[in-house]
Amino acid sequence: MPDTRPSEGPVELVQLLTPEGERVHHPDYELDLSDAEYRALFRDLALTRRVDLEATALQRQGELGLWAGCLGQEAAQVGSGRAMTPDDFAFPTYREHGVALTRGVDPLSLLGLFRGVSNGGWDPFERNFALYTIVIGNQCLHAVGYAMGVQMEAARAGEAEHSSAVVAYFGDGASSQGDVNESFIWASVFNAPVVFFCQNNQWAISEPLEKQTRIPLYRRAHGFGFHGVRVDGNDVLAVLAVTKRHLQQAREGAGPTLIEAFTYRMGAHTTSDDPTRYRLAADLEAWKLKDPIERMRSFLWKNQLADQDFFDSLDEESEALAVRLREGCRALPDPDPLEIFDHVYAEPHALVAEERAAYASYLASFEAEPGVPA
Amino acid sequence: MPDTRPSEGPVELVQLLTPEGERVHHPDYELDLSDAEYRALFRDLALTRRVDLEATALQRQGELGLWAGCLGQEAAQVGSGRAMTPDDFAFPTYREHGVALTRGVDPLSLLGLFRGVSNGGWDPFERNFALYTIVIGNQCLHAVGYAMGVQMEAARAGEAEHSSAVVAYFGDGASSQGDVNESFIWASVFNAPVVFFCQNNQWAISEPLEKQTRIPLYRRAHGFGFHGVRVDGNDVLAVLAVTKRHLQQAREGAGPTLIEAFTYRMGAHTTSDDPTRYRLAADLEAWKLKDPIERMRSFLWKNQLADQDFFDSLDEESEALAVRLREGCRALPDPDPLEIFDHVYAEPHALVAEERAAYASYLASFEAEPGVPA
Amino acid sequence: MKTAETLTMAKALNLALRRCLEADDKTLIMGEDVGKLGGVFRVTDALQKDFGEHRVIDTPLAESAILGTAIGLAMRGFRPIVEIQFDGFVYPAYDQIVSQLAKMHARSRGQVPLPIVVRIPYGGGIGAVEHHSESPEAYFAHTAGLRVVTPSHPVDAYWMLRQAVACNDPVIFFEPKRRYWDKAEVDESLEPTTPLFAGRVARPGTDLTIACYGPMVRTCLEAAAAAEAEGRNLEVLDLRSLSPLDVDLVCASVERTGRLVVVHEAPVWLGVGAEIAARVQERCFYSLQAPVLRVGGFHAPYPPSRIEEHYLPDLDRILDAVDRATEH
Amino acid sequence: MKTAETLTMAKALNLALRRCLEADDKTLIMGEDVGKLGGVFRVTDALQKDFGEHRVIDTPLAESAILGTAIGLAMRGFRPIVEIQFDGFVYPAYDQIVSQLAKMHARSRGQVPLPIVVRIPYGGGIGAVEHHSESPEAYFAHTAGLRVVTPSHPVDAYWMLRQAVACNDPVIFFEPKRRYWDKAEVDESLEPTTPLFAGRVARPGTDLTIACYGPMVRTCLEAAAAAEAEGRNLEVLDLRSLSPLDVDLVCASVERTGRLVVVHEAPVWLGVGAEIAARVQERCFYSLQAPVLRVGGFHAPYPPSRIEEHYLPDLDRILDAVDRATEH
Ligand SMILES: Cc1ncc(C[n+]2csc(CCOP(=O)(O)OP(=O)(O)O)c2C)c(N)n1
Ligand SMILES: Cc1ncc(C[n+]2csc(CCOP(=O)(O)OP(=O)(O)O)c2C)c(N)n1
Ligand SMILES: [Mg+2]
Ligand SMILES: [Mg+2]
Repeated sequence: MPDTRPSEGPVELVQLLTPEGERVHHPDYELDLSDAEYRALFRDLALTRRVDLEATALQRQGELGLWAGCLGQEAAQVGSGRAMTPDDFAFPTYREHGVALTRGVDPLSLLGLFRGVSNGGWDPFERNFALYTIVIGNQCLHAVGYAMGVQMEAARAGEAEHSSAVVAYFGDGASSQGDVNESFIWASVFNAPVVFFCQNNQWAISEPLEKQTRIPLYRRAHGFGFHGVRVDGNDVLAVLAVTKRHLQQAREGAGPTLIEAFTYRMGAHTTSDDPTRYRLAADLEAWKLKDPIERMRSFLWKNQLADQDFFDSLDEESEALAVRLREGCRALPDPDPLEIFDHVYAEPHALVAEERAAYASYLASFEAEPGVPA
Repeated sequence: MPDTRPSEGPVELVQLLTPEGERVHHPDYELDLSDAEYRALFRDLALTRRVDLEATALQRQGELGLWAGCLGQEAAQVGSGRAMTPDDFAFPTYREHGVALTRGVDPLSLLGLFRGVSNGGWDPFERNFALYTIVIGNQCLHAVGYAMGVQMEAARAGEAEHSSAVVAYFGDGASSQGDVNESFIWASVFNAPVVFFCQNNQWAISEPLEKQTRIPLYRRAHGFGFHGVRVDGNDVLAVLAVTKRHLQQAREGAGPTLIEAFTYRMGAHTTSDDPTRYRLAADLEAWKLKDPIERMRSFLWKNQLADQDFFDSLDEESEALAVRLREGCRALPDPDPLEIFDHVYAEPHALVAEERAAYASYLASFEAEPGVPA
Repeated sequence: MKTAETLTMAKALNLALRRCLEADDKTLIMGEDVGKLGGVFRVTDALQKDFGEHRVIDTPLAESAILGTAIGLAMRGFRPIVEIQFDGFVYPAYDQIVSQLAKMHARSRGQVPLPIVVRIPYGGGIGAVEHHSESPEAYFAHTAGLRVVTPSHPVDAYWMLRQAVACNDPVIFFEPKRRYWDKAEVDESLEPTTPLFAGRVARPGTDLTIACYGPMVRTCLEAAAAAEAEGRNLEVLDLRSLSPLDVDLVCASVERTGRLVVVHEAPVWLGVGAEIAARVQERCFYSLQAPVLRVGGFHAPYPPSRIEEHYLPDLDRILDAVDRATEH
Repeated sequence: MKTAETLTMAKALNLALRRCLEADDKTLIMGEDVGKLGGVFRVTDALQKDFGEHRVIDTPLAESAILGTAIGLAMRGFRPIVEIQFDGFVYPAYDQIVSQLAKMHARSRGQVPLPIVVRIPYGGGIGAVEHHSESPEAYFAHTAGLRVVTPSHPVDAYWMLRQAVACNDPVIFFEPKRRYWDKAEVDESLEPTTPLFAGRVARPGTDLTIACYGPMVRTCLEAAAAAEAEGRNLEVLDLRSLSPLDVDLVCASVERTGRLVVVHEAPVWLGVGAEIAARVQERCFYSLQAPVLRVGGFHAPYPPSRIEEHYLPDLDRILDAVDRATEH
């Protein structure tokens, strides 16, 4: 049987840290960090994992309705998140808890939507971190539009460089959506300052990668006329270096890049999911050996970049964060029912006003009659 | 300014006939036709052009509401159409009049939708030629689904080869639609026996190619893991050879190919359009030198594959076809108004039945009162 | 052979799908996670294992393509049953649904039937996150060329799905997800008594008619039971089909009771209840003793789940409307 | 400075866009063929020439992306005015419209307003091919978070578009394409007397109320003139806004006339008229002397243009309904 697949040579994977924690080098992606910076990255990874574990526990305890965990994807998230400047803007899916953390979004505010007290939870403009997007792929177009705006401002000001760039997060499954592919086209045609960051965790709920593509995903970009690169998504250093470089290029006016962070979803899709129905335990075991946090821990240890005190105090900090999350989560108030009506529109709308008034007086009628619950 | 564009070497264009009518050869695409076959291709081209001219005239005369011409694209259409076997299935846009002709669809039946007496006009299963699709890109997914069906039948029958393959037609503008890109993904993942045939006529109404892509369109396929090739769309021999080969590969189980037929829309987008608002007359003049029909005519002449008799009798045949179209078009009856209700559903539907009955009696009320028109 | 079994609605649907796959090898199941996982609600559980990957197809993550390829497959003679994972994820496919699925039969003057069933779990009440609790049925019922049905209990779920698969028109099959775990005895040996596109009297009554469908049928029956305790005898109609809608059934009931309340989870504004009210006021102008009232969702996005019970019609809101209609 | 000019609706819209671009450099125009060509109806004529390619943007051919990037641009502080080329081509963008454009403000509790205007030429009557004559307004009016308006004549077209661009909510702006060539004097110096989301009495009358909007206003006014010749004095309401809809205006009129006919091109079934009928029968139960009647499109895909006049409400069909409502 002939095959129409184009041959493009071997798949390259950018790595700066081996699974064993050895620092290696790559001709295109250099990274020169101070000891403190290495430790800071580890701290981000550890805190992200702690947030994720705590939220998972809170779901089990019934405090959250659902949780979409990021276990195993911490390096992809922290590396890309830390590559951004405060002026850059991130458009996440629903799983970018590590990115949120690096942006300075309070992890507690991430819980609101999973608890069911909010459909958002934070001000996107405070930390340049958009709200979580649940409809697969939608946010990639928002990211490109935002980047076009950045670009227009520069063009109007007569500046060749952009003040900032944008990161569009999406998953391997999302790569099949029309919106995501349209976002590639627009970014390419307008040469928009955006980095497409695909966390290829190899699963879209129960569907393995091969249901979405038959070639490595980073190569998708080549068909749209821009560069794609695959990075070891469990290597925080490589992710940081690669994302930094391509964000910088975007700011310089070189247009979009697709980064495929090759990683693995070590947990269930969400707390509602049961991965034993569709994947082998052995796969998970193999990936545990590539754990992004253990790798960085080895690196710090081997190179004496951190001592026991550092790890101990980080454990304490993590624990304190977990306690704050636990308590904060339980204390998150249910919204006032009348909030249903409050932000449907920015300006008054007769129908909403009418329905609000009617429901308010309906609710009030129960208060008048004590003992009859709403 | 750095540039993130991947370099992929020079753009290749498959050509078997130069604009001057010289027969040239290509290592991957051979074509060996008899004199009669060469003449038959010329006949298809000439008849297609005649149909197109006649329809354009009919629109000017008020017999058609609109016409979307294919002037300049005859070779792309005839070459790809003649590459198909009767069992293959074509999914056209709204402009594939030349393909229709090669499939054996009566050109008269193409006029119905442009006259406004039908939204379709022929039985898609009679000649394996789907109805024209106006919503840009929709048909590419239908084509892939149909191809998946062909493939499933083979798989169930335990056959490695498919009984047929499918051609999905679309334009350069359409390449930006989510549906078209999703169709690439599905064809690739399922390895469906489909040839994507893009007539890059360099315009989407008033928008030039660079509004849709910054690299040649045939390369789009590489990002999805299958082969793309650019063919001279004004060279009927090259189009025939290239399409034939990739259809055959598809039938053999090698999956999809993207063929970009590089051509030029020599006329307006439709009879409603005014291209002088957005493009230079000089461009058109340049493309006239590459006219697909003149090129084939020179080839036939130079190589004495056809004589004056052939051309004369073809002129007569064309003229007769034009007369038939003209007369047939004028005779196309308006549908019965009650047909509005007749095929909304395949099975009875109470609401439609009720509305039909009410409207029928409303209409009848005018008949009862002569002189009062509906 | 055992023909009667107590099944949840999810299992009844699963059994119906199994029977369809057995009965006609042109039927296919397509969707996200419908294969090994058996769907996020397990409605397609074990079907891929038993019928193979060529009959039960895990698709790439693209709803427009799911519908678009299903249309192509139908043109090749297959009968696809596609699953949209949740109500809020049908919109990427809306173009294919409205412009192709709904119109192809008319466009081709009957030459291209598209016997495709689009299963959509819909509605709220399960404490889910955004986009997982919507009731978009009006968008489809307004669209000529589509049929829209929704069962309210396991027996109907079983039969209506089988009937929908047998239908030669596209059918949007809305499954009330919060009733997936409701149980009933399903007897496959009994032929269904109601045609797919007819409604039924779920509870006969004399004082007032409640028209409802899908997830709200159980709620309305509970409301009727509560009203009975107060001496009110309510008739509850389970509409079952929204396109076509059994207007005759509703009008016949209203002519007896003189009063009508329509209940659905979807927003009241331009919801199915609007059409029912408009038809009934026209056809039963002199029988109506009170205006038709409607109880449903608000003109607001579905709220966070902790307050969803305020958005969803419940016994109190239904009975409040019943009171208002009665006292008018 | 000359402030009054006789303009077609298309030119009035063009002038409004020009004023918006002049007034606020955050406004942008985006769409297919809106640049050099000036749009297939020339509504954006000469704007790219005068304001540049950074203000008037020819986009790739992808409606979902037009909406999706407009949302991103709005998040960066721009105010995009997007054009969808024809009614039937809005559906690829439906997901972005329903799930993002409509919901972002509520999701973010007001932190992310999306001041985006989506211009859509709609309706039939111009002899066009399939997908070019649809009236999909109910799909949008049913959706909370969107505002939906439609002018009926050049003066409203001018002012309503300017008001829509000033609004901080997403506005779906339906332009009655067959009225693009209607002319009227537009005086820019006169402030608009009607707020964007209010209806207006297009013709006062006493015997029966006709509620209509967009392309049907002219038709209904003609019907009213014809009825006058027969001694009937009809009131015609131009609703102008469909979300919110000026129900008070309709009810006040019905309370005076006792009779209501709603007219739109869109299918009657679950069309905007259904909601109006439902509201009016509820609020004016005792004032109505006849059922609310509706005249509109059928439950069928828009037919081939040679028979479109059968699908579209015309004087005869409107007057037939007026007769039926009057004689009831
Ligand atoms: C349009 C749409 N369709 C379906 C879903 C249901 N869904 C939620 S997550 C998911 C899989 C996403 O996979 P991927 O993009 O790889 O991201 P991951 O969850 O692995 O991070 C699906 C199908 C959805 N949210 N949106
Ligand atoms: C979804 C959709 N959007 C917009 C249009 C309006 N429209 C009709 S043809 C066309 C341009 C198509 O360009 P291309 O794909 O290059 O095909 P060509 O007309 O050049 O053959 C546009 C925008 C449409 N038909 N469908
Ligand atoms: Mg994934
Ligand atoms: Mg083109």
